[in-house]
Amino acid sequence: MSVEQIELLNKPEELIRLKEWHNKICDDNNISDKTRFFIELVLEEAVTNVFSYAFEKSEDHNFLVKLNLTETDVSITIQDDGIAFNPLQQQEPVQANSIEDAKIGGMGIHLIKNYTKLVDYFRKEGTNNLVMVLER
Amino acid sequence: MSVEQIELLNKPEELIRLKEWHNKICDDNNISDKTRFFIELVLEEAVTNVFSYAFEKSEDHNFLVKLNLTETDVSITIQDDGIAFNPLQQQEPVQANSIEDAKIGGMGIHLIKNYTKLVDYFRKEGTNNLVMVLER
Amino acid sequence: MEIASETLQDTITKVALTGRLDLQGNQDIEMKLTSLAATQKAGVLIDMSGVEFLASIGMRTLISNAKAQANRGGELVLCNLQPLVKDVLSTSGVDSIIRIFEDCDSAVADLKGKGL
Amino acid sequence: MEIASETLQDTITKVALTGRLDLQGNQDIEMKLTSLAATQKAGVLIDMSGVEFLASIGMRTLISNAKAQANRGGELVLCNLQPLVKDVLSTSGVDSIIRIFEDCDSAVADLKGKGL
Ligand SMILES: Nc1ncnc2c1ncn2[C@@H]1O[C@H](COP(=O)(O)OP(=O)(O)O)[C@@H](O)[C@H]1O
Ligand SMILES: Nc1ncnc2c1ncn2[C@@H]1O[C@H](COP(=O)(O)OP(=O)(O)O)[C@@H](O)[C@H]1O
Repeated sequence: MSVEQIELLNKPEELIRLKEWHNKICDDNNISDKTRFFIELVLEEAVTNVFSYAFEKSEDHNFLVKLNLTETDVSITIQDDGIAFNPLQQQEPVQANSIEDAKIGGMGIHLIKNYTKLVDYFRKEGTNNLVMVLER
Repeated sequence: MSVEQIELLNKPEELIRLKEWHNKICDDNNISDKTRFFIELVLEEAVTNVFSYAFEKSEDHNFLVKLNLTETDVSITIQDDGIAFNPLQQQEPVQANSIEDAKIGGMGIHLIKNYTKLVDYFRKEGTNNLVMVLER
Repeated sequence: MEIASETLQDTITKVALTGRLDLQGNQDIEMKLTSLAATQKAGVLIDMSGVEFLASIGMRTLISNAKAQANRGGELVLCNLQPLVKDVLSTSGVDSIIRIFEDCDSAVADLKGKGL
Repeated sequence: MEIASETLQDTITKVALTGRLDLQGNQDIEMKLTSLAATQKAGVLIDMSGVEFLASIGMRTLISNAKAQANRGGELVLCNLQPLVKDVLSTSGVDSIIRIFEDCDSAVADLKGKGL
């Protein structure tokens, strides 16, 4: 079992550092290409939401990403002190019938729910904690 | 008279350095807020086009921005070794009648033409040279 | 850039933008603005009083949100523009596809009058 | 990311994307893709064979260009998707609003058949 943690700043450039970090962990632990793809996907969706919605832009905030590997699972936790937001309470997007009706955006949380076997959210001591568990 | 020059890489992050550079020049030369606004506008439009269209993304390219202040004028030259492109030959955008018909984008060169008293373009030794002159 | 929102008279979404709407500023607010202004039918009022600079990338975002809102049967309008920002919008012809109000109160009244 | 374009059979714009269509990759190609794919009526074919990764930001760009092209009376379609990228698109329902072809030749034939 391996537990890793990285602290990021609420700036999109940090995604580069995040990517290097989880790529290295995946290398070290022989994670399959397919699992990597979905780790990167749910991480990018969740972290982009933290950048985009959680904070006032002029303020620097740190937030934490934890990655926990067991023999069967990959468990990711994102902890931020942004505004309280429970993605599990977000309505599912409505499927458009045509390109004219299609909405721009609104797919991130849907993707997270779809590519995880478990998503959990809790608020603790002024922080949002989003837990996403994927099949290893 | 003052002549300044900065070398940039074809990456959007470089706009931050560019901004610091021309702000300092404007400070040192008592440029009015209005002139600054339009210097920044035409620079951002032209340089964004270099990032977006001039190069293959995987290649690093340097390009030059020169700023030349006389008593009456601000003359800006952008020199890049990207694909040959003459903005003066670009068609003027068509005015849409409604938000439904409106096109996304296509305004940068129009703004450059509008807020300069002279725009010139020439190709020289494999480089694009865009000259934009504003009233000081 | 900063982006803040409030609901006026129960139905109008007012979004206040503050800062420089250049490439970087646009990246700061683009996702949140779309989320606030374009995901359901509404009268959307963008208070531009704090916007000191506007480049074409920012106009892209304003236009695409105004388009999305029009598609839903709502309307996105702007109010309270600084003079140079207003000049850039009219030079680009944006003022003939997105309505611009001098002050935000009259914009709210107008949107209300249209049943939004 | 890289973006390259060519004209097929005189009228179809084929755009090949290569790399990872994440936040950074999207920034690399967004403006150029819009310029190629959404500024005039056309059949637009996006060759996705080189796209190894796709996040929702990339879907935004594909959808907004497809929308803009549909508004002009043209159509934007995708071809040659890698399996996981295809999976993300169908999980998001994008495959029911943007047509996806197995191979690019049949996409060209189809667009031609529609008079594009
Ligand atoms: N961390 C967050 N804090 C506050 N609001 C959020 C957060 N994450 C998401 N949201 C809200 O949920 C909406 C849906 O998010 P998502 O499914 O990721 O799609 P998108 O970001 O493309 O809109 C967002 O538009 C935003 O309004
Ligand atoms: N440096 C360049 N190299 C190649 N093509 C360019 C360059 N600058 C602009 N273009 C082309 O000219 C078009 C119009 O540019 P512009 O008026 O700045 O609007 P936008 O970039 O929003 O499309 C672009 O869409 C692109 O096709």
